[in-house]
Amino acid sequence: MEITLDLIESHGLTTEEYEQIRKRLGREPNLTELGIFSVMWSEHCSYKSSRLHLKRLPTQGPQVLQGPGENAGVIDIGDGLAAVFKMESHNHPSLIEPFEGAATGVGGIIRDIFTMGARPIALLNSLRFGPLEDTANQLIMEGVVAGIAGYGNCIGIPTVGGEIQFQEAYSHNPLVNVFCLGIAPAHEIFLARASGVGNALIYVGAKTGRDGIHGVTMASEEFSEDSESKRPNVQVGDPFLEKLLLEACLEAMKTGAVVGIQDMGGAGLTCSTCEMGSRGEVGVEIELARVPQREEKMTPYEIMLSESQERMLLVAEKGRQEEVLEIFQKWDLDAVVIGEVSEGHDLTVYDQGSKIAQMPNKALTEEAPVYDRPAQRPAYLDELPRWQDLDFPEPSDYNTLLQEIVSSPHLCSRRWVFQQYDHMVQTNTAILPGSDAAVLRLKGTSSGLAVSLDGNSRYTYLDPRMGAMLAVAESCRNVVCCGARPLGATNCLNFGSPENPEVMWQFIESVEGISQACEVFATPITGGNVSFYNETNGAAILPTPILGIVGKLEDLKQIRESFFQKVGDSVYLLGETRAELGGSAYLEHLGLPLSGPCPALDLNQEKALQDKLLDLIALECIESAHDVSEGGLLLSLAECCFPRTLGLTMEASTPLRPDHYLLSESPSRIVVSVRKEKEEEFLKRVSDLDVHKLGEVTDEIFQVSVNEQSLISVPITRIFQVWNSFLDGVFEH
Amino acid sequence: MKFGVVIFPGSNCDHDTHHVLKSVLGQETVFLWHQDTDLQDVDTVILPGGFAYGDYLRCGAIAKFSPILESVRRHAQDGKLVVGICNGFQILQEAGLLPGVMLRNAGLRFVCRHVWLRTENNQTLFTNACQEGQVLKIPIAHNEGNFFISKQELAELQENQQIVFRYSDAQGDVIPEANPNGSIDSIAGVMNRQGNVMGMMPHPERASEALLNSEDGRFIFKSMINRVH
Amino acid sequence: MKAKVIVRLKDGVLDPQGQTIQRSLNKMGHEVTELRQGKYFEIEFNGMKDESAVRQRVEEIAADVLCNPIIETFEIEDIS
Amino acid sequence: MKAKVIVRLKDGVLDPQGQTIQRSLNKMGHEVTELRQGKYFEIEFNGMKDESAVRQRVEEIAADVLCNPIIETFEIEDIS
Ligand SMILES: Nc1ncnc2c1ncn2[C@@H]1O[C@H](COP(=O)(O)OP(=O)(O)O)[C@@H](O)[C@H]1O
Ligand SMILES: [Mg+2]
Repeated sequence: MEITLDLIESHGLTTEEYEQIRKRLGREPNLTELGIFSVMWSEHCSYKSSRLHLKRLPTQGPQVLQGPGENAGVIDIGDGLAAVFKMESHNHPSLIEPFEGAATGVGGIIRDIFTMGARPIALLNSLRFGPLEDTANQLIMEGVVAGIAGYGNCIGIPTVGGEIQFQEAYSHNPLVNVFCLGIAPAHEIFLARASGVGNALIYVGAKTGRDGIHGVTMASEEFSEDSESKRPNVQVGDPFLEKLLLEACLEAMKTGAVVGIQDMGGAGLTCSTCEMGSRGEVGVEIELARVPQREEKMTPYEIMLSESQERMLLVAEKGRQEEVLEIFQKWDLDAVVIGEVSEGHDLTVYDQGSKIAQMPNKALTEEAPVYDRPAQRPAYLDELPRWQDLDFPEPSDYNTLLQEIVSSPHLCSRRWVFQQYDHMVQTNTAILPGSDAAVLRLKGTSSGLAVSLDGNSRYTYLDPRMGAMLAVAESCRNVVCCGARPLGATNCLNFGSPENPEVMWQFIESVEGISQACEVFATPITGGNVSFYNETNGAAILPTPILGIVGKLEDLKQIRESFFQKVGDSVYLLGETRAELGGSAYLEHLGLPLSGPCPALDLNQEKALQDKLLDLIALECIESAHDVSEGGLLLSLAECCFPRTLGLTMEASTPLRPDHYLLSESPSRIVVSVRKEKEEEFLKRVSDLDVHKLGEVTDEIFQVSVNEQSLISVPITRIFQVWNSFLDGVFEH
Repeated sequence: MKFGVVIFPGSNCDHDTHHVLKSVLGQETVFLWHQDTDLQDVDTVILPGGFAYGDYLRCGAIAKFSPILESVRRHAQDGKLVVGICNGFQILQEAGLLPGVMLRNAGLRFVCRHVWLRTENNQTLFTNACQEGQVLKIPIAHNEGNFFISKQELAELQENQQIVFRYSDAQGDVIPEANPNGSIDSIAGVMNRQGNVMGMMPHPERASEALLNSEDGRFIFKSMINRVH
Repeated sequence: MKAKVIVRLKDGVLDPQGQTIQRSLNKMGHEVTELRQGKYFEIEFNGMKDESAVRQRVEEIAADVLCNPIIETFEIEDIS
Repeated sequence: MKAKVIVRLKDGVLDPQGQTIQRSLNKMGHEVTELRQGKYFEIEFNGMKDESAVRQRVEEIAADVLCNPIIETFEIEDIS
């Protein structure tokens, strides 16, 4: 088949890129080779627009066992154990088919974790949808949540946390970012590299179908014999099969016969073969006729590009493949030797014995194009309204205000969501969803891990660099509030088109913000994912970098819940409240335009606060700690009261207008509760901080006075009720 | 007492259950593989939660054909203890060892949360460590836990005191609002006529350590351990 | 040969799924008086050529596996 | 009047449900070469008497509500 300009374009390659391919091969590629190059050189696989900038991220640290470049990052957590984690996006598939898109996203990130030899112990997710007033957005959210639940619940990995925001910009482009954490013996990490000429390449798991051969379907149509007019390219997940795959792979790894292993995710067989070859500096040969196929008459092109889920590729030691195959048999899985590690550095593909493609692994991977795309500060930033210029009156009734903000989609309880997730399976979830971070105990030790995902798209829109720093800070703060010390980070960067210089600027700024913050918090980035082209009809999403922080809780006895524990405890606020309402949930709630500036963060001050909090927890000076973020001090205090339906009597004084004070989103603030007996010691220890006594935990009334004026007095159960059931009202009518 | 925890390929509470029995309660505990028929001389067989065979058709529909189930049936016929938790309960129903079937939850969604259970019968091999009417805090996590049975069979269950647990509020009142899945008569756990096979939808293994918010599940395991020998 | 099997809930067994769909249809203005949801299976037997043998086999499969006789009944729609 | 509708996955769309059931049947010794699972609906309209009106209505309901057009197709089996 002749390679025409049309064909090149329909593969998403530029003519310059095609020239490079030709030069690299020293000849014209054939169609299968073109297809292989096109997926490997796609933004998704090659990171061609982001690679240059991702280098800026700090990735080093004594705790880092594996940084970016493998399927997941690995950090040392002591006790001979390693934490293996990563975050990934599945945005586009979730728009096309919310349930299956989200489900297969979960399936993919789980494979990235157990590929490394780790047993997955927790899932989290970060979601963005359009406003819930629109039924179309409700349906997307319903489908996404059910899809995440359907997969995680079945496979038996608890979904323990996450975060959700609603914004018009996501109406036609929801975001589904999924995170998985696993545990492995620190010295038994498996890597995705092939080695040892003659070693067997084993294909395991689901049969290959024509799933997800997208973008290129059109081209493939032209030559497939009985081309169906509209072939669905939606991938459907099979969590049961993945459960078998998970157990079988972990068992196979114990034999010692597995040399390398890689999941087949995006770009399936293509990606797993050439990447393993490239990392291992060896050649790889495969015979497509041996690949288990679900559909008839699949062409080599289709087999190489299929994105069928629940498949893995293993390299097994020569002569020991039987041991490995037996284990897969025990778990009722298709496992076939489809090729071997070879001399040289090429990926060579045979079909029925005849060679149909041969390309250097490196040309497909490391030597893929890298672009330094033009970047330009977006014009909108100069036209942003300032919140100070907005004319919104002080509310006349704060009781009503409180009722309203706790029952807004932005600030209401996420119970409706997390109750659909099995968040307790594996019996490690020591802090359940709804707190600051999730805490998982590590069986067999006295320690645990805390995890939090954070990102505030409104802030990153207003100021991508500051917004990204705030995301890191908040994520670390959440982890610290549970009593854990942040150890490592992962990230998922969701943006519009990198070919738009303004989007590129947002991206570069965000990376800079993450880098600066991660350096200060000593949380190296161990991996992540970039999702570009999140736009529909030319309208991009808000720049959305999401941070995931993993921290270690040395002693589970020191675990801290975010909410008040006991009547009579004193309540303090650590940190300063400034009039910072730019990008706040309060303005959003009032229906005002997104206005700047976003809250300002002093990284060193934040770090000092977090370190201090950990000291206070270690000294058992505080009973609970909850960070102040979206919804400000008011929401934070209400959330402290909810779980045990305790009340609060608060008296504060401030030069700010009371609603500004209560709903400001100044960072670096934490609400703590302190037992009376510990109060003196507590005060001594925090003398170098900005500390404000707010009041006392009471029985049932939530009472707030500011500057000696009583603003709120309402039974906590009433507020709790509206906060707790808002999403039920949206979805269960 | 020696416990055996069955592993089906899609079981996912097998290790949780094993952990509680062995590491928390110090009981001799072994795993039993679904393809095997040897029960390794265990006193009590536990069918744990999960999705035995993916359960895409009906929960437990395929599991009832696995080789181990024949041995479990004999074990039950010999009067020895068999307990099904969540998916295990569904399997025992499909296998005809326990009455009723599970329909989709009335709310049509998976529900994971702590619920309250009132002990309806504390004179059983599974509840003798509980007080009469004791209210236990134990989590559920299921999509199909809506217990259904014909009126006549329900009357028999009631008459024979086969209903072991009902969903209640924290005070022990069995009210509709406390029923998380629409189960008929708020049934959360039942046993067979002979009283040696019990199934419950809530997960006692998830409520057996202080760190995990409740230790009430221990009453159930302790009851079984109590009667041994 | 290929068999088509329908599994439906027995009368009197609550069908929360069907009810929910019905309610939302009613809300959308469709005057549906009842809606019940069941399952549908297509089963292929390459080796078998005899209709009555296939029917017997399908009955066995449906009764043992596809349907739970306590709440469901099945019907073989078609064998061809 | 009563309509019967079958919703099935499009060809080429993975049917993990069907495959898993098929694998188990194979293990039990049934030589099933393919099994695909779909949904079945019975919809009753008390008020309507005209077949073609019902058909039109059912098509609308099936396309909008019962079936996910991205991965499924539907078929009206019978109206009576
Ligand atoms: N934003 C990012 N920050 C750090 N590392 C990243 C980021 N995006 C991608 N990476 C790293 O690049 C590598 C390739 O990512 P990806 O193609 O998503 O992996 P996979 O195919 O396993 O899902 C991974 O090691 C990943 O961790
Ligand atoms: Mg991977």
